[in-house]
Amino acid sequence: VALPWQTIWVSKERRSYVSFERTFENDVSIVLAGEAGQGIQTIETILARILKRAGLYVFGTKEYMSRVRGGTNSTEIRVASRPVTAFVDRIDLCVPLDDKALPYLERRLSEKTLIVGEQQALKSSREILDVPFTKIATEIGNAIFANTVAAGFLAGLFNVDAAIILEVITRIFSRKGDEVLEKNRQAAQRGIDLAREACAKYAINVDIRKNPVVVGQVMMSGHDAVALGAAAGGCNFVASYPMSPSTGVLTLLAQHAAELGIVVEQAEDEIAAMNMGLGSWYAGGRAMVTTSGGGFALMVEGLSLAGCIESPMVIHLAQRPGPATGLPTRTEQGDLELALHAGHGEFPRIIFAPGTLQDAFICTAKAFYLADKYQVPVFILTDQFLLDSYYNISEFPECPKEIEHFIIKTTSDYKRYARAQNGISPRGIPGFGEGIVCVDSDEHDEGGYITEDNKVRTAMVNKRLKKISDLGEDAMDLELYRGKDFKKLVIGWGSTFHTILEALHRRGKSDEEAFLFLTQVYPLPDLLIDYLRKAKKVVCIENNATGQLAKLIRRETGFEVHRKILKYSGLPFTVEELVQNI
Amino acid sequence: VALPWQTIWVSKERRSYVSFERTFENDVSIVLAGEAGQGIQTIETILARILKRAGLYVFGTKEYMSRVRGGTNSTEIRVASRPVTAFVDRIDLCVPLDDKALPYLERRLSEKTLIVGEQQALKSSREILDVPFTKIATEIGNAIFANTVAAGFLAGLFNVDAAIILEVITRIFSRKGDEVLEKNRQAAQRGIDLAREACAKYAINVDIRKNPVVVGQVMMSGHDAVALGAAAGGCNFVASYPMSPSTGVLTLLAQHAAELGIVVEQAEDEIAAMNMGLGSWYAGGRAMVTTSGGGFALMVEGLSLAGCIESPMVIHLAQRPGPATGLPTRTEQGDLELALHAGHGEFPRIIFAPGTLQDAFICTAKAFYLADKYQVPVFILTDQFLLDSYYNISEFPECPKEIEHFIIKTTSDYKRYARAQNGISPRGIPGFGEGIVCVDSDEHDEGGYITEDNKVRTAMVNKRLKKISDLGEDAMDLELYRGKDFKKLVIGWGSTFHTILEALHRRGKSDEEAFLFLTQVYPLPDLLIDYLRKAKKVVCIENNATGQLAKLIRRETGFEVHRKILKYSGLPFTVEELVQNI
Amino acid sequence: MGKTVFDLEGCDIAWCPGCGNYGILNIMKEILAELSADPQKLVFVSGIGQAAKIPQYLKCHYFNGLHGRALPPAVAIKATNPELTVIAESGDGDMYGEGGNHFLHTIRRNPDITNIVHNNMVYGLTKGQASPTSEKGFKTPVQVEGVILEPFNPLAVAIALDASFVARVFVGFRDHAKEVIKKAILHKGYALVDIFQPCLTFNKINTYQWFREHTYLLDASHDPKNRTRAFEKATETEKLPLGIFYEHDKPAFEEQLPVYKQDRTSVIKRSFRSEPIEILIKKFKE
Amino acid sequence: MGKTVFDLEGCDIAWCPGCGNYGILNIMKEILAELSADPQKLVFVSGIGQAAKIPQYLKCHYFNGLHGRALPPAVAIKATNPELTVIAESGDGDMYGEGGNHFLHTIRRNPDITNIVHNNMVYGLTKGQASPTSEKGFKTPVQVEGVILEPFNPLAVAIALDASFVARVFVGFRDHAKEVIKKAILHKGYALVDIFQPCLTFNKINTYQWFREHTYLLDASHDPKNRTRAFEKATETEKLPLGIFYEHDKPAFEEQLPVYKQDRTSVIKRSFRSEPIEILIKKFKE
Ligand SMILES: Cc1ncc(C[n+]2csc(CCOP(=O)(O)OP(=O)(O)O)c2C)c(N)n1
Ligand SMILES: Cc1ncc(C[n+]2csc(CCOP(=O)(O)OP(=O)(O)O)c2C)c(N)n1
Ligand code: SF4
Ligand code: SF4
Ligand SMILES: [Mg+2]
Ligand SMILES: [Mg+2]
Repeated sequence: VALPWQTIWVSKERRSYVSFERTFENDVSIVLAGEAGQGIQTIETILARILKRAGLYVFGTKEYMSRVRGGTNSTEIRVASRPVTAFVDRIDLCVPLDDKALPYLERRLSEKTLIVGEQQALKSSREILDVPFTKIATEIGNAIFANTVAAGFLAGLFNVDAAIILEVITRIFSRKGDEVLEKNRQAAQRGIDLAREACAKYAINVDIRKNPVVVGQVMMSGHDAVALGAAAGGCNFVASYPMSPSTGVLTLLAQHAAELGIVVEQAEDEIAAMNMGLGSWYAGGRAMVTTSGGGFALMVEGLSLAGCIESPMVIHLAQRPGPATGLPTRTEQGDLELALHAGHGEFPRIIFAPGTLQDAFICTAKAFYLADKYQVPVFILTDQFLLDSYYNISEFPECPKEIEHFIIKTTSDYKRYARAQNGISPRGIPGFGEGIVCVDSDEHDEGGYITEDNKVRTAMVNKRLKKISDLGEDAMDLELYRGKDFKKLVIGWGSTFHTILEALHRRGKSDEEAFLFLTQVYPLPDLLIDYLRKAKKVVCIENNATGQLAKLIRRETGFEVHRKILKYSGLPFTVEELVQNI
Repeated sequence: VALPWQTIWVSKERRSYVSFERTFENDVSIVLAGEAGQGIQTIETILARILKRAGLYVFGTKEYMSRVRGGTNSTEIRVASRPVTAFVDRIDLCVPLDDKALPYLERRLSEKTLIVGEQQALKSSREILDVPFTKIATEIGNAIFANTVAAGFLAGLFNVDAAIILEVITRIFSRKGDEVLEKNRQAAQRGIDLAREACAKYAINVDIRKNPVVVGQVMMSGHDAVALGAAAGGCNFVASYPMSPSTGVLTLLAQHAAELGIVVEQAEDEIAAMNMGLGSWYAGGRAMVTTSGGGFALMVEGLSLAGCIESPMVIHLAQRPGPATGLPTRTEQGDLELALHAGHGEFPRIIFAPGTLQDAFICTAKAFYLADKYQVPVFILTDQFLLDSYYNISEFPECPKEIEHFIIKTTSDYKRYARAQNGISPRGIPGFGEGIVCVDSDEHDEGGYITEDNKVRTAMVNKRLKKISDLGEDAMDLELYRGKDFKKLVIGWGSTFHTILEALHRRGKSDEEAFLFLTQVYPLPDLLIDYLRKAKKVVCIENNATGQLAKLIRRETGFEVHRKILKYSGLPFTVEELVQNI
Repeated sequence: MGKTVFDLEGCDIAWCPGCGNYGILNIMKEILAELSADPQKLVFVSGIGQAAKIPQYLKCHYFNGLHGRALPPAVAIKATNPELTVIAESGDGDMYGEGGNHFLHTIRRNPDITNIVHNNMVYGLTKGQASPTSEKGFKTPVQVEGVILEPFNPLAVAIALDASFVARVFVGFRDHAKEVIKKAILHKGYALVDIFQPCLTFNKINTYQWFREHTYLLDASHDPKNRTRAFEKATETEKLPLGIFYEHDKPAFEEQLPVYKQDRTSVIKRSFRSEPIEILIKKFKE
Repeated sequence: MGKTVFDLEGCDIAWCPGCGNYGILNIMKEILAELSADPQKLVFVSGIGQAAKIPQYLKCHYFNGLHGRALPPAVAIKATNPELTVIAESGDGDMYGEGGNHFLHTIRRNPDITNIVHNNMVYGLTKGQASPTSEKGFKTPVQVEGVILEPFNPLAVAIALDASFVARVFVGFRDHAKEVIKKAILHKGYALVDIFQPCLTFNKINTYQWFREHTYLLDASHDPKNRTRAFEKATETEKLPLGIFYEHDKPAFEEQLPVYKQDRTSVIKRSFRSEPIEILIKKFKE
């Protein structure tokens, strides 16, 4: 059967545009920092949209505390003349919103950093380009407009046309009524004027070439990419329980439930969510759960049920640092082994760990296809860093026009677990056809009825384990970047993708060093071992403490990576530290 | 600190008595089969106690369906002049209790099998030594006495003195009142008389030397050994939810809760059980949960909590075939990987998989000691086969007279997670000392308070992971059996121990073949790799479908075993199939 | 009993002879036949336990899931395909013990499903431990000195949660039980029927005889619209009332879901449309 | 408020300015001081959420466990060392949502602990989704068209389970709240206090003002021994009554446990004895 939408899975060229040669002028990193609820997010949203609209490449990511007000959070926005997609340590333009922000960012500030803010509030001895955002806002009528003043100011520094800035401001605030809109336009204009003034006065020169192709590009976050990927995979049922950093996906789908045709339900707990998901697939739905490690821990029994009844299931597992509650709003790649082994008893599963936003979209959509086709649970393993990052995407994958289903119309002699060469019995659903559809968490015979026959048992185990022994065309390929004649091979999976790639580019040893990226973490691609053997030195980079992928690779191939670069502080790798450590 | 009871962990000689050279006469396998609730268990209990009392070595095990009445179950009792501890396929004496029993056992019957039963009820064309148990029982007054008649008869076949038989009958039935006792004595006597008659008439000759040392030996099941091991480990809190095959441990401890000083509570679900256990350790208790795979799946989040708050925990994980409900009353070694990786985030654990009843006792007791000392969760991985098997034990480990505690009296500046060289901070409990004891599922500082400081986070991860990096003396050694100059090395873990060992004995190639047994499955013993490398051929035997230990070995050492012998029908290995397949 | 389309030929029933479950099985088959339920549109959802085996012995679609987890799939099946009739049936341990949280929150949702609970006041399949409904003092191998927990009162809790249909029957009062269960199935919204079901093997206290002596039928004077009265009846312990305690109308869960508010077509009957997704993607270009 | 031994110096409180949690924190410190509670014998147990952070801001022993799982460790702590005073305190989502099953069965046990629930009718920490107590129609980023589930009624459910102490207060009525919580702590057995606690950030409906207008204090005419009356009061919705709804004596869980029936010494104070184990082992020799 031809899958019109399969074309979107292919093409490794989609990342070839990523090139990191640049001068300081072409790549500026802005960091906003302040208390939760103080307005970082408002400034960020306005600013990022303006910059993209102006034709600048934008990447944003944030790190924040598990609290609603107070504390200290920060957001990085990288602005460049070429695609930027990775987190850097360096701060070019620092915008502290309170007096705790500068001490907090201390380590990341250099002599080149330009600090912009309200001198008085900052109580710092550093040189600060004093811009009285709040004072101006109050003049306009309310301190609340300070965020717009700031956004206007920052956009002004980047030489964005006032018209563009006001266009975006209008788009954002038009729903809020004429007065609010008008005030915000004023605020933005005041910010722009201040910026022009400052640039002139202090000879501040931000020189980044603008590129008209950026203007019409998609700019979205990992949350958006996963949620839209689910929709594109034909998802029509989501049951979940809120948990950072997985909630964004639930929220986006809830917001569009009616138009997308999705039953969205906040379950009483994660156990219910998982079991609801299985019920939905049983009835013919295409269900997903979105959760984090602790919530997924509660779904482990349900996962085993999926294994036993051979139900498709899609699990978005948004990782955060554990164990237990850990660091709710931070990032880590600590749950690969859990995803791999969750569930009592033995049954197959597929695990994807997208590294880019395109991949997040594609993997999630594809997860539904594979879950349905192979009747197995499929994981999308993301993490806070991937989900909370956004950037503009040169070629956003096309949404499939059609979806291939693997549900059959049953005949009256239908048996849910009929013997099948490849282990995959045709899947019927109640009410579609003449047959009855019986699924059982006990070991069962072909008809789905309880059995204790040990021959049937053995056959059923074999059948289940066989299902993904050949994914064939459906497998996600390994991706090799840079020199084919590498000596050093760097391996990565999931959200570290862009950071590793940029670090390797910066190191510049393109002939000696290559990057092998795994989107499909399990089953491990067959070709993997050939690459590993070819390298003189294999370095595995993981955002966890024990090197879970490295362990998996050794288990499956016997190959022990030569070095692991691990980080488990709750923060993602920065390009700089990888440049240094690889 | 000297541990007076540590002596019980040592001594590999404890198994040296196991020798499997024997003639048919010295080793008889009785199999009782019939419906659930038909009396197999009554006959078995009486018979096994009589035989042991008479000085015969006894091993018993059963396989049964997940139902309370009906179906077909069977029990094997091996009776020998030397220790027997493993499951054989062969049936010497077959006692079918209904007409489904013989067809059910068909495959295991040979020409040598003597079938004893009530001809009429069995509706079989086979030659059956017809003994009208029920008729005689009815003569005595009630069909219910048929079981005692049968037990008396079988004991009679083994030439057990009538006095011994009646002594045991009296011990068993004396609580039931004089009349019941008297009737049972009559029933037994009638059985004995019939046996004498039959032996004389048909020249049936069961010739097994009796050994007076057996008489006073302990005979218990895996359930008993684990439960008593818990008591010997100082367990004083058990919260669990019933689940086959783990319930026996809960039941035994509940039965003796008052005298053993144990809080025993049936929790509302396994989540509660696990979290109760952690609460109890926090308050100074020594808690255990007993569960099976599906129940443990629900404890996965709680396990991660143990990891985070560095709580000791003892988990008896009684395996049964999965996934999901699977085969509730059958056996499998399918949850090693789950035990190994359960819990989101990264934290250490210890996993024991006892192979003998002595080990089951020792490991369970030791689990409390290690959990307390290292502040980690410790697993005892058993399965239905180990738990439902019993035999007489020549040297039952001594119960410790004292228990070493690792709880400190706190001072007012007490910090629960104070920095410590080996990662293990002294553990205080509320109400003992001046300090306050704060534990938190969020990442925390030394005092136990929430922190998001990424340096503290990294230090805490390191601290947690360090704890079991050196178990030193406390580690359970590898055990090597038979030829030191082996070419073929057979590896096993858990309940397969006796079956593998007997199979190797029967194969007789003691110079070429050796058996390496792991009681401590994780962390893998350091010496393991040396043994593996020494062998020409390494064969891993596991009662599961994917070779989970083999995978773990490869992950940890890179070594790939040459062959796996796997069984996952829900039944344990038999000696015969291993003799053939090794 | 005559033959019904729900009879399943040649199945080996795993219950003990005389178990109350047989009576429930027969009642269910008869009711479904009498209601002319379409077997193609009928789904049983159960958990694990003796009671939970019931769908194995009926000719019907079933989802025999995990212990304690019958309700979440039942809710999801109904929401995914509202054309199906969904019966979630299991034991007291399953529904009120392991599954207690789903019991609470499913009632709050009020999906149009029927929830039938075989209440034998014991864990049958695992051989006789106390269940949430076991009476105080009930001795078991685990509750050696007798149960010390307050028995769970499913009716009172359901009424406290404002369930739209709350009833109790005794399998031994066959006609009454049939009548009530029929109404429960016909009721639009969540309907709870707690069925007293003697377990011959593990509950020697709450026998057929005991239930006959310790229950009575609610009469016409009981107004099932009155929540406080219903609660009062539900908390009686001297003799346990049987019948419909509480019944009222409220919109079903499925009807209120945003996805079904404008368009009643089940989500599985809707064909995939890329436009709304493309429109959303387009928004991210702004 | 004066200083108390429970004040924790220099802690950085993560709540939003104006949050109702501050009021509860102060009330708790005062009550504990007024009751001369021994800080060495006092343990707070909480789950995860904004409310659940409360023990972090008090000088006390605490077990800050998993989301939804405060009650099981609380029960176990009390049973392991009955000399401790145990307060299980958390949010509405934690106790009634994720932790619903423990809520049910802990009440059935009647351990001598106090269960305090900060009820802000919303999930605060995860930024504003509906909680089980959110009112119908309450709009959130997930419940986009408003909540469609019946709000969970913790009081009615607790009364249905025959909880031995059931109360509700509003943090804004400080003196009343203090008086009731004090009684709850002094009550022997399980005591539930549901506290209305405005969440300024995510619940713009149920504000201080709203609670003031929509609540009233139960007066002396209410007889807290009358279960049906208590239930009736608990199901009032026009205006929400505050006070002690239901209160009666029954033996606590710990007292009835076989291990404590003969010997009241906490299990942790008993020294290990090998004899009973040896006796048991000996039985296996017969
Ligand atoms: C997670 C989990 N825990 C425990 C079990 C074991 N188990 C199976 S049935 C059952 C209780 C059955 O009691 P009930 O629901 O009252 O049904 P009954 O057998 O009495 O009809 C239990 C505890 C299980 N299958 N899964
Ligand atoms: C197993 C699990 N699921 C989800 C979460 C995420 N989570 C943390 S707090 C919370 C809800 C908090 O609501 P509530 O208990 O009402 O407390 P509040 O913040 O409103 O005080 C959730 C869903 C979690 N920590 N663990
Ligand atoms: S154990 Fe009880 S409930 Fe189960 S089948 Fe037997 S009589 Fe029925
Ligand atoms: S979010 Fe609400 S509950 Fe949480 S601290 Fe802020 S005001 Fe309080
Ligand atoms: Mg039951
Ligand atoms: Mg809340």
